[in-house]
Amino acid sequence: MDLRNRKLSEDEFFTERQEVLAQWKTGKEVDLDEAIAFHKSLPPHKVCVPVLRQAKAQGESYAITGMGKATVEEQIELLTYIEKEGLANYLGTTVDSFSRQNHYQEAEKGIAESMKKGRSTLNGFPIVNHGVTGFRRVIEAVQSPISMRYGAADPRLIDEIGYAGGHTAGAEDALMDFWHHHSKVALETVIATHRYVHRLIGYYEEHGVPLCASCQGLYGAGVPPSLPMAAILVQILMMAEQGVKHIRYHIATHGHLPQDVATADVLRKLAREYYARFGYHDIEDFLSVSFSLVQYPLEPGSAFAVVFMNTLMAHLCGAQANDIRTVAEAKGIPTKEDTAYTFRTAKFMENLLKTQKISVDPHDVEAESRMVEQEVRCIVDKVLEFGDGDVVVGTIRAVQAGVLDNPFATNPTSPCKVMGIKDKGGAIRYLNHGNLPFTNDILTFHKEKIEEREKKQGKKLDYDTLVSDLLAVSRGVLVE
Amino acid sequence: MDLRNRKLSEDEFFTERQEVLAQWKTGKEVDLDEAIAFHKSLPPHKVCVPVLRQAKAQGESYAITGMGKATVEEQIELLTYIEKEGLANYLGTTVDSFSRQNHYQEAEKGIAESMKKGRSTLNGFPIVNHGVTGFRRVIEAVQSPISMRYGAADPRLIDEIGYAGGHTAGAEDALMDFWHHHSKVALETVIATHRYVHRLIGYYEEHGVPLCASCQGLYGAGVPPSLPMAAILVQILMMAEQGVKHIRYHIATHGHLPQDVATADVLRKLAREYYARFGYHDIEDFLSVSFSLVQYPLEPGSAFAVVFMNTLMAHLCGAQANDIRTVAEAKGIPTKEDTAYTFRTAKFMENLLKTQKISVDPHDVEAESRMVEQEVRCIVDKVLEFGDGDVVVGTIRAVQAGVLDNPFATNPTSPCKVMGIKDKGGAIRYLNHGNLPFTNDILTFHKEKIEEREKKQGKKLDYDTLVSDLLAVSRGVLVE
Amino acid sequence: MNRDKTSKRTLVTGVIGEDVHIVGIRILEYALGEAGFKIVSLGSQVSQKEFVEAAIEVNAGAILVSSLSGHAETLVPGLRDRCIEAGLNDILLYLGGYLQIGETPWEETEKKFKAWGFNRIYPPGTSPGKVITDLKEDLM
Amino acid sequence: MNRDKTSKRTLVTGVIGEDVHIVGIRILEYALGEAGFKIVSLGSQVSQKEFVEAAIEVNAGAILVSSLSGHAETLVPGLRDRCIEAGLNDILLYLGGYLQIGETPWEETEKKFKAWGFNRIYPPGTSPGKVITDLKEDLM
Ligand code: B12
Ligand code: B12
Repeated sequence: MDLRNRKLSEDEFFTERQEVLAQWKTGKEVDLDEAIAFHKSLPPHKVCVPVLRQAKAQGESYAITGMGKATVEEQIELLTYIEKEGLANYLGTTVDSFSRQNHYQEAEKGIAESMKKGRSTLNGFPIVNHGVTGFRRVIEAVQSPISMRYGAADPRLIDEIGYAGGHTAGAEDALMDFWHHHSKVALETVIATHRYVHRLIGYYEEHGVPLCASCQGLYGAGVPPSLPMAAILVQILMMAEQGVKHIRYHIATHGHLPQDVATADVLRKLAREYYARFGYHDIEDFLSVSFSLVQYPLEPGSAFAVVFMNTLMAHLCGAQANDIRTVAEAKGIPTKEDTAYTFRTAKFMENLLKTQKISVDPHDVEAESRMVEQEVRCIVDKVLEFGDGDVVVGTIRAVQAGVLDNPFATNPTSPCKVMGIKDKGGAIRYLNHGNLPFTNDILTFHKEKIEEREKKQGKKLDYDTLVSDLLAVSRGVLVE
Repeated sequence: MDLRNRKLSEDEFFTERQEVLAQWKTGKEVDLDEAIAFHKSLPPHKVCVPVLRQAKAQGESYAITGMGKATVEEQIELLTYIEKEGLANYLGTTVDSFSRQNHYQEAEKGIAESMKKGRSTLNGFPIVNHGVTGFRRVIEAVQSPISMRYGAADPRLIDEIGYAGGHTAGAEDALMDFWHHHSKVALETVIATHRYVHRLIGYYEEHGVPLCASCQGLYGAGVPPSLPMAAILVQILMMAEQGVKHIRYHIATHGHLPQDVATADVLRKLAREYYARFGYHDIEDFLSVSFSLVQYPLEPGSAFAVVFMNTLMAHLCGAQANDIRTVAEAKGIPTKEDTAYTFRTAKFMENLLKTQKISVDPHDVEAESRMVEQEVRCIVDKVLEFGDGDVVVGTIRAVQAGVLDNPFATNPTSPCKVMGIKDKGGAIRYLNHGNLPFTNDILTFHKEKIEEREKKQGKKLDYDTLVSDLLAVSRGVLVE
Repeated sequence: MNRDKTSKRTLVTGVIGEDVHIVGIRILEYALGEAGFKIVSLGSQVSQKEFVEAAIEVNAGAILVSSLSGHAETLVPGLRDRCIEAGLNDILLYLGGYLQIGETPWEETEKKFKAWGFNRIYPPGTSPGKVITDLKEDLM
Repeated sequence: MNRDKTSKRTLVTGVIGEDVHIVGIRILEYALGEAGFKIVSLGSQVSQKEFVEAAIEVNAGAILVSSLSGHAETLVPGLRDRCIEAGLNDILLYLGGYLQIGETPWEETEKKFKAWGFNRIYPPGTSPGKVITDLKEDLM
């Protein structure tokens, strides 16, 4: 495998494509020319990019969340309900976890079982099994754009079918997928499959179809913002190289507003800087925000408080998408009522907020921005150094070396040496920075912040404190 | 009646008192010495003033709302439930509307009927009928302080029994009660009964018992902030004269955050100024905030958004009390579950917010502050001029003359010439300033603001627009 | 009684009992006035007697009673009888607001108040337009 | 099999099936380690076969299975039989996480999974302390 950051030629792409489409019987339904024509026939309100653009223009953020049922009928019922009752502007297809592992045979069983039982026994919509024709029925039934949501080491067939079916945004994120969505797939493999799907998106773009990729870097529980930000920055360079033109950055916030806003600000700024440095000049970016996925509250009173905080953060960060979990998140897969109810609340909160100029103390934001920017530069510079300027090569080495790392990786080859913890104000800091290439200034800053909380709590912060941090939101507090 | 702003002598007070206590049989239960001793035996967590002080010290705002059932047993069940399940720090006794009209006989019937039916058929707790002994059972059963909530032209017996029973805060607000709670009682009468209850509070204070009075001025739907603020300012001078030492100002906000914050800021500033001018030097003040009582949303999704906005406003205004309506407000008298659920949500929102330094654009706040301060000075100066420096005399004349006015008064003697309307950003402005003694600068400002919305909507603002303003929040928007 | 078109279009409005909620009825009065009705507004805290006396005086086509306090069940029964006693045989009685405490299904509430002689019952959130249409229909 | 106290205190942990949720089990591993147990962590996406093989290899006292994806119903039946086949006759089987999709009462869920041979079943929000107490009791 030639793993440098270079655009796949059309030849390479189409050769690989034959193998991809052969993975499951519905692969043969995909006809790129037909799909491009279909996309061009979609009205703008069914396309993600113009809808996100509209959100940006109006300073509004639209609620988004996962939505997935086993059958086409159930999926249509779910999405139309959320549109109508939840006043949704932006819909999603959450892919079930069998499909995420490319176990289409098991997904097929799940569909059959769901039909028999009359209720979905899958935790998402099996895009591949339903094929292009299946999803076309869904996109025809709704009035809003639909984005894919999943994490998969090999998302190639999902994307081929998903985009041909009429999705106009996706979730191809190699590092996220490597760290969190598989335990036994090598990073090289994940990067290669993602290069393919980014090239697929690039192909659509070359033919005048705007698709919005997205990138979060890593799942954020227990992780200070510089690490996911570095993971985003290295990846958007890979995406851009393959021809991706529209990217939604997703940040997982921790509820400490100065830190959250600083994260959004610095990310937008550095992304522009790195695009420019590598010569990608026409990328349009969007932002989404969600509370970091820690334990969510079981009881609805506090669950609504989380929706509130998520919406406030999205507003303050200037996000176009308010990526929320429903108030039933801690209970299990939400019902359509749960989702609609939550969406409506978020919509009305947003209505009340959208024209208001409120802001977090600018000095606090600046202090956080300065730190996170320094940290990110340390990491990304090291990645590029590792790759002699090539971001793919550098990323692979950096992940091995723990220069890009994660405390809760599923993949056992990951060093998992870093660990974050909240300071006394609720901002997240490095308790352990593992092999992150930080300067002494940075380390001192984090140490001091942690000492402040230790002083307040009268004890050393340890793994126990971390547990309480992970459970804090479910108990309705920012930090205990 | 000698209606000047002068403290009632003990003689006058005790003479009037005999008549008051004779209004209903439970009056004879009241023994002031015993009551003072009882108050002194209460632990601080059952007393409003120290609890509000604690909120102030911690920069937190506690949820408060109405709570009232027909029988003592039901009331205890309600309050203990809200304490436990709603995590309440501050409780309330809402008085039923028969008692507010001093129709104790009908309240008695309501109690009997409620006992027979096994469910409350009264819309509040009939304080007078249950007497001192009845309420003592309530205050003993809970762990938080209890404040009275009602509006009554003659609150004298309610207060005598309520305070002797163990309430540590009340709601004696003459202008509010005149305008909104009766249609046939003269302002002079209302001011006189309120002078009595303020003097009662003063008596407790003289004997070392801190009680917290409160004052809102007028119910705020369709009213720009300067009018309620003027109504508060004239009244706190009356309260202070009778010996009231702790006052909670209540502001009804409209959701336009710069205007709301400006209202809080200017009110605190001017109150201090007027206290000083009239020589009241030891008043401690608190603030509560609620969304102005317009039509509330029927469906819970948007009702939660209102809780959210109320909590955010309370936080931004630096209020100690977050005066919320439950998510069932538009449905009817809330169940205990409705209240607990709403309180818990507000509590968790507050937990997430309380340490965060967020603020409304200071230039916007300053612009609003400048206007509201000018407006209030015009009104209050005129009131004082009317009374030759005496605030009681001035207030009575000002209300007749519509210099203190209200668009939705119940009392038909009120001119009701003013009318407010939202501007395009959602701040409320004078559509009609009636007889308010405003300068041309002020009038031009309001006119311009209204023209901006007219331009945006492409039509003249009229009574129709006002209806849509009153319904806006129930539709989940700030302004349509 | 001989009632011409104009008097039919005269409406007596008010809030019954000890109730002080005034905003809803004020809004309705405004909308009805705009729609060409003549409004005789009694304001809030109006007794049954006051409603009937006013209706006689202006020879009204309908009495619009508002009740928000939750006490309607005890406040409105008997109004129809008083009207009949006063010779207002065919006067329309409309009632609206928050008509009872607790969560009873709307159908039940409607049935109950209709049995007390009200021609139409309106829940919270009623659009003034609906009331105008109904009045026009009923007063034809 | 002759099992001494030490091996009894050895626990095999992992997340079963295609499931990648790792945080809960990591937290438990930490707490159990602090409480003196020896942890053999298999991480996520572990098959029944891998659980049994590891338990034999380290002569474990219990297997702690985590499942959050909602697919436990299809993933865990048969594990007890495999253990018996492998001669792990008295090994404890604990299961925890989000055990099914939809809102079934907890008692039903517990009954169902116990019938499949699990000694104890834990819902979301389980405190690590509870697991420690239970293990100490069951391993006595
Ligand atoms: C504002 C308000 C007040 C203000 C009123 C000030 C004023 N000047 O009017 C104040 C603060 C004084 C007040 C006091 C009380 N209130 Co109040 N109040 C409200 C509130 C928040 C809004 C009412 C309002 O103005 N709505 C806007 C207008 C436009 O709507 P509306 O009045 O409902 O009218 C519409 C329809 O109902 C209908 N309609 C109404 N009347 C009629 C008549 C006819 C003929 C027709 C066709 C239609 C119709 O058409 C209108 C347009 O859509 C409501 C809750 C809510 N709705 O959100 C509670 C509410 C009405 N109040 C309530 C109560 C209980 C009280 C109190 C008794 C206090 C207490 N114990 O809690 C006191 C009453 C004292 C008394 N003597 O009456 C309850 C009633 C409960 C019930 N009935 O089951 C409510 C629902 C709040 C609650 N959930 O507890 N209140
Ligand atoms: C974080 C998270 C993720 C992360 C996981 C990253 C990682 N590195 O772990 C990501 C984003 C990758 C993810 C993915 C998915 N997730 Co997820 N996820 C969550 C979330 C938000 C938090 C889980 C968590 O970490 N909690 C904190 C820890 C401390 O708690 P815990 O894991 O529950 O463990 C505790 C107890 O359960 C118990 N316990 C757990 N295991 C065991 C074992 C034993 C032996 C014992 C004694 C106790 C025990 O003790 C622990 C301490 O209290 C939950 C919802 C929630 N809880 O709020 C959803 C949730 C678990 N996920 C869910 C789903 C469906 C998925 C997906 C399938 C996506 C989808 N279709 O929506 C994919 C799964 C893909 C796959 N192959 O598995 C559902 C499960 C639904 C169900 N079972 O009914 C949930 C409930 C969300 C929801 N409401 O839909 N998820």
